[in-house]
Amino acid sequence: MNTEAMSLQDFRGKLREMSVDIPGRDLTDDDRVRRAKRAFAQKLNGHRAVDMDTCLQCGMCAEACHFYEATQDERYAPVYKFRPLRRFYRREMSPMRWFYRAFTRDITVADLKEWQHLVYDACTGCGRCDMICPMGIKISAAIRVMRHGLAGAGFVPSEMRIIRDEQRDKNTLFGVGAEQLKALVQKLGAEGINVPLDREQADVMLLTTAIEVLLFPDAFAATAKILNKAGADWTIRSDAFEAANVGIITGDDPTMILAIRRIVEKANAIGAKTVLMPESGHAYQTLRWEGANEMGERLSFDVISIAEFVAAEVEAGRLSLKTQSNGASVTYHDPCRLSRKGGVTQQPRDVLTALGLEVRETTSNQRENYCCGGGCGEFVLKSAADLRQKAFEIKKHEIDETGADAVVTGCSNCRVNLMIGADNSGWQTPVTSLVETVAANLAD
Amino acid sequence: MSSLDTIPVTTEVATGNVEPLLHEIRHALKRLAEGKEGTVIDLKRLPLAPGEEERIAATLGTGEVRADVDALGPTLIQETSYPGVWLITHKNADEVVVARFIEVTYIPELLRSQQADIDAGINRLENELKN
Amino acid sequence: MTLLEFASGPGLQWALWIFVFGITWRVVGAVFLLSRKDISKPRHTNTISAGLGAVWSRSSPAHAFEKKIRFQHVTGYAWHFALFISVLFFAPHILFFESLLGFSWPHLPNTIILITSIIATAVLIALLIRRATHPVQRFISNADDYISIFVVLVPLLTGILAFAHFGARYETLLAVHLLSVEVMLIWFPFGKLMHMIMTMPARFQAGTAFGRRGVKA
Amino acid sequence: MRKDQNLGEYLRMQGVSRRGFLKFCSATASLMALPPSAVSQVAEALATARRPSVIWMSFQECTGCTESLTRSHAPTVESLIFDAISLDYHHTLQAAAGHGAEAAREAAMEENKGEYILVVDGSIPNGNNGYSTIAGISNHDMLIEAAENCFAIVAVGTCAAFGGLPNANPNPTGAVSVSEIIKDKPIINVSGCPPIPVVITGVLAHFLTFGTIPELDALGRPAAFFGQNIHDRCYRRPFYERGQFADTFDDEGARKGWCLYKLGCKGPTTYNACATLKWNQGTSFPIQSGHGCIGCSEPNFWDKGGFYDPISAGQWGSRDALLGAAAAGAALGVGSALAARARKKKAQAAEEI
Repeated sequence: MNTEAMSLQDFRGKLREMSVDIPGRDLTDDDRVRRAKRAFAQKLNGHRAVDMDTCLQCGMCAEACHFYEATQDERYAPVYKFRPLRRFYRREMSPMRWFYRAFTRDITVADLKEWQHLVYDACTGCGRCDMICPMGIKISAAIRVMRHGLAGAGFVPSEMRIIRDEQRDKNTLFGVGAEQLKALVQKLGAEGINVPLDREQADVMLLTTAIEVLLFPDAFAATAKILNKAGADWTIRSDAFEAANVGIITGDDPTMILAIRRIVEKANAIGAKTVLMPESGHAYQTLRWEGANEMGERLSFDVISIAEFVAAEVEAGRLSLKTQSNGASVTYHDPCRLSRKGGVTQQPRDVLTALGLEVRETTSNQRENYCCGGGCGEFVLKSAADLRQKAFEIKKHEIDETGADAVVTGCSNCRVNLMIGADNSGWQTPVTSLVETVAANLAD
Repeated sequence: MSSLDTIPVTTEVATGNVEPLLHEIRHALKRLAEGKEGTVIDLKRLPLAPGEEERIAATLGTGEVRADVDALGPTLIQETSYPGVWLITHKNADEVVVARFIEVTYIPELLRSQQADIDAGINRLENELKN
Repeated sequence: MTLLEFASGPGLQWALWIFVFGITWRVVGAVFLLSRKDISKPRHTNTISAGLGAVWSRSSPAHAFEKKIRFQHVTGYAWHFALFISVLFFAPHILFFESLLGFSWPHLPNTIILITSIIATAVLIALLIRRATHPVQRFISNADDYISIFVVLVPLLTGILAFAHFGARYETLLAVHLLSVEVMLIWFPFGKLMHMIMTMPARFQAGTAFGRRGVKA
Repeated sequence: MRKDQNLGEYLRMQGVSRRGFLKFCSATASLMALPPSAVSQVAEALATARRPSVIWMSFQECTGCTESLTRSHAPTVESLIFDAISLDYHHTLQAAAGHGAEAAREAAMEENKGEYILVVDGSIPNGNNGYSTIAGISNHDMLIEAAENCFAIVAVGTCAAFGGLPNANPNPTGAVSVSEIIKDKPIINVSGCPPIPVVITGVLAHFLTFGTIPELDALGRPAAFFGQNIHDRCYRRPFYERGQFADTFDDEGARKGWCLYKLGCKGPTTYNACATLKWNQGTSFPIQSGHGCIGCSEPNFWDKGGFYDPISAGQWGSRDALLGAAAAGAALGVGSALAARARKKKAQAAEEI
């Protein structure tokens, strides 16, 4: 395929352009602390309380964190990243708050400023620390509450604010809206790839992301080919195609709920039985696991990822693949929100095996997998560039150790991060996507 | 008293004090042989299990000298099978043991005739001769 | 009233009351905050067994992690085993528990208890040193971390001294040992010693949360 | 023995040879728990010792202490010690009675002003003086009068030393020990219920030999006899170390003579010389006979829980109190959680963005 894509360099230029310090909300220090606490209070529940009350401060989580491993900076110990939340919990929400209040200090606006770096720049929410914790504490969930608190206090980094505002106010991301999607669909139509756009009724509603439209139109085209090949009754809606959710990334609830609602309402309107998530980890996690909870009611459709879809279709015999026999090997990079947090771990491996590829596992794989280094919107932050690159080096090292010919991943966000990292370090191993690999090997 | 023996209480315990005591005796003998002072050990000061005192006596055995002293009740002075080690048992007039010592020496002090007794003896003998 | 009489009487009673009161206060207060029921469609529905699985599996970290935390892994096991053997299988301790619970269980020879208690003490001191020197642990530690180690270390030390009848009269050692245990009981609900109660529920809730997503916790 | 004679002269007059005297000194040194090397020192001191006057007073007591003493080793060594003191008043043992006896006491006190030793057995009723009187004089007043000019006081038995049984809860007579009434005289507590007889004579031998107060422990007891606890000197200690305990009085462990800790033996917290000096001419002591130590030489031994409760058993208080603590904790927990949830609801309802 030769669908015209934005070059990586152009995209990086676009990110650099975004990296301007736009003025945030004008809030007094007291206001910020008050709002942060209010946001914490909104999210604290029994689960978080048990977590906060169980932490032993053993520090093992640091050993799971790529940012700590890359820098040996003790501030990047995951346990430390939710310290203000724990402080707030202990002082104001915990059963023994009267006791703790006598011995601990209150959180301050200086804390919030400091933690902006720790929870936005130095955490991709990958949840690897959740897996090492001997107490089973969901550290990443606590850090997510931290982002929520900082968002409430107006401490979202400006790059993230720009894209959040864009999604909330214009329903576009990186300038990609209905027009851009329509243009792509048209172009694909000219290439003979039919994309049933804006159907009023369909069983399957496909979503995509701005990143795909901009950078990886081939992946979008591949998805369309697979759906067509499988004979699915599908559509993609130009008014609700964006799977990415900047609200959940920034910790901004209204934006998160707005973005979810746009999808859910449209899926309900067209009677979709399935909402098919593109290669985007956080998008899958958001709709699959948070959607119903944030909407307050069970979803009337199933949410499945394209990897699950392909695996199921192959198994059901509706999709047949050409099996390669050239001994090519790949390693699969697990997007944290798809595997560790989403449970989609085996399906992509089954698909790659079905393609006749040798799947070589990195030392840390599946639920213990290392993050690409730029998840959870981190890749837009200029201030995190160094950290991101260092974390990428760990991933790169593990991939190199496998000796695999290529890296396949199931998340366009991971993919762009790995490509930026490779670009920075002159790394040559090709990074590709699962759907593209599948689409290139569809049996006739 | 024989009925006490029918009570089925047995003790096969060792306090662990017997062996150190024997070592102490060995060291005392060496010191004595080097021309240093003798040693007296008070057996009542040691916590010993029932039967252990007898075990000590049996281990030491009996040697060549045995002396019965009749002074304020009977006292048995027995050289053990280890020359220089003496077992001294003081009893009162009712034959009850009032003290028991192990003395490491060439000759126990109590066996020597005492100066005061010799003086008293001279007096008595002189009185005898006068009459 | 002698020190020992206080320690084995009113001191013990008050410590136990505070212990029980504090634990129920903290556990009920945390759990009763409640969490909204997760209404997302579960991938696996048998979340109970996933929860129980996590209670078990979190005792042995995945291989990729174990290499990096071997010291804590090994010392963690050594510490807890040595401590529980020393606490639960020393004959006088069993008598102590029996006087509260009304039943008893077989004890282990004192030599084994002495060894385990020395191991426990040594490991705890090693953990204390690590906490004070390891960059991450030193950085994240607060008063609770040190107090909690201290209130457990002192009963161990006084226990060993009482066992050996060393340093003071036995009744004084025993009283100090009991008092140190009472201090520990009183501190227990307020600090992180609570993990003894909370670990299983925390692991269980992690197991169920991951389990319904089809992820092995 | 004449009062101006010293002990050496007296013994020679009795026909005791120097050899016999040395034997006496060895036995006395052993009795006082002095090392054998002290024998010559003892001999020297004893040869020139003056006989002290002893006044023995019995207050709220059972005469067990006196019985113990008089049943101590029959004649010779200890009797010599008794011969060597002038027991001027002991209302159980003396022949004199009534006013004559009281007159003898007063005469002895007057004659040996500042030098006599006052031995007391029994506690003193401090609640109502009328509970115990002798010749119309209350114990309290008699003690104060007798103590005024004494050299030192020996409180024989746990009653005199620490209040003992009369002092046990609820202590109807308000019984107290000697040391709670007399503050300005040296008091030697020879505790035990009864005390080991040779310990009583050992203390008297110390006075006789050295004319001084022996070294005392924190409870005023002679350190030579009360310096170590029963447990440390018990021949069954190795069983404790090995963790071999009798669980009942008739089980295999009991028959094998294992440690009695589980059966409530108070050996570890009791300081006395039973394990080495033993009783009945050195025949045995309670633990050797198969019964745990009841701690009779310690203050309040009667009120320290059951004799058969192990030392490590705690006094836990009532189960209801525990349930109450749990209920209070739960209530506080629910209350704090409800308040926190109310706060959460309010935060979630906030309109402000």
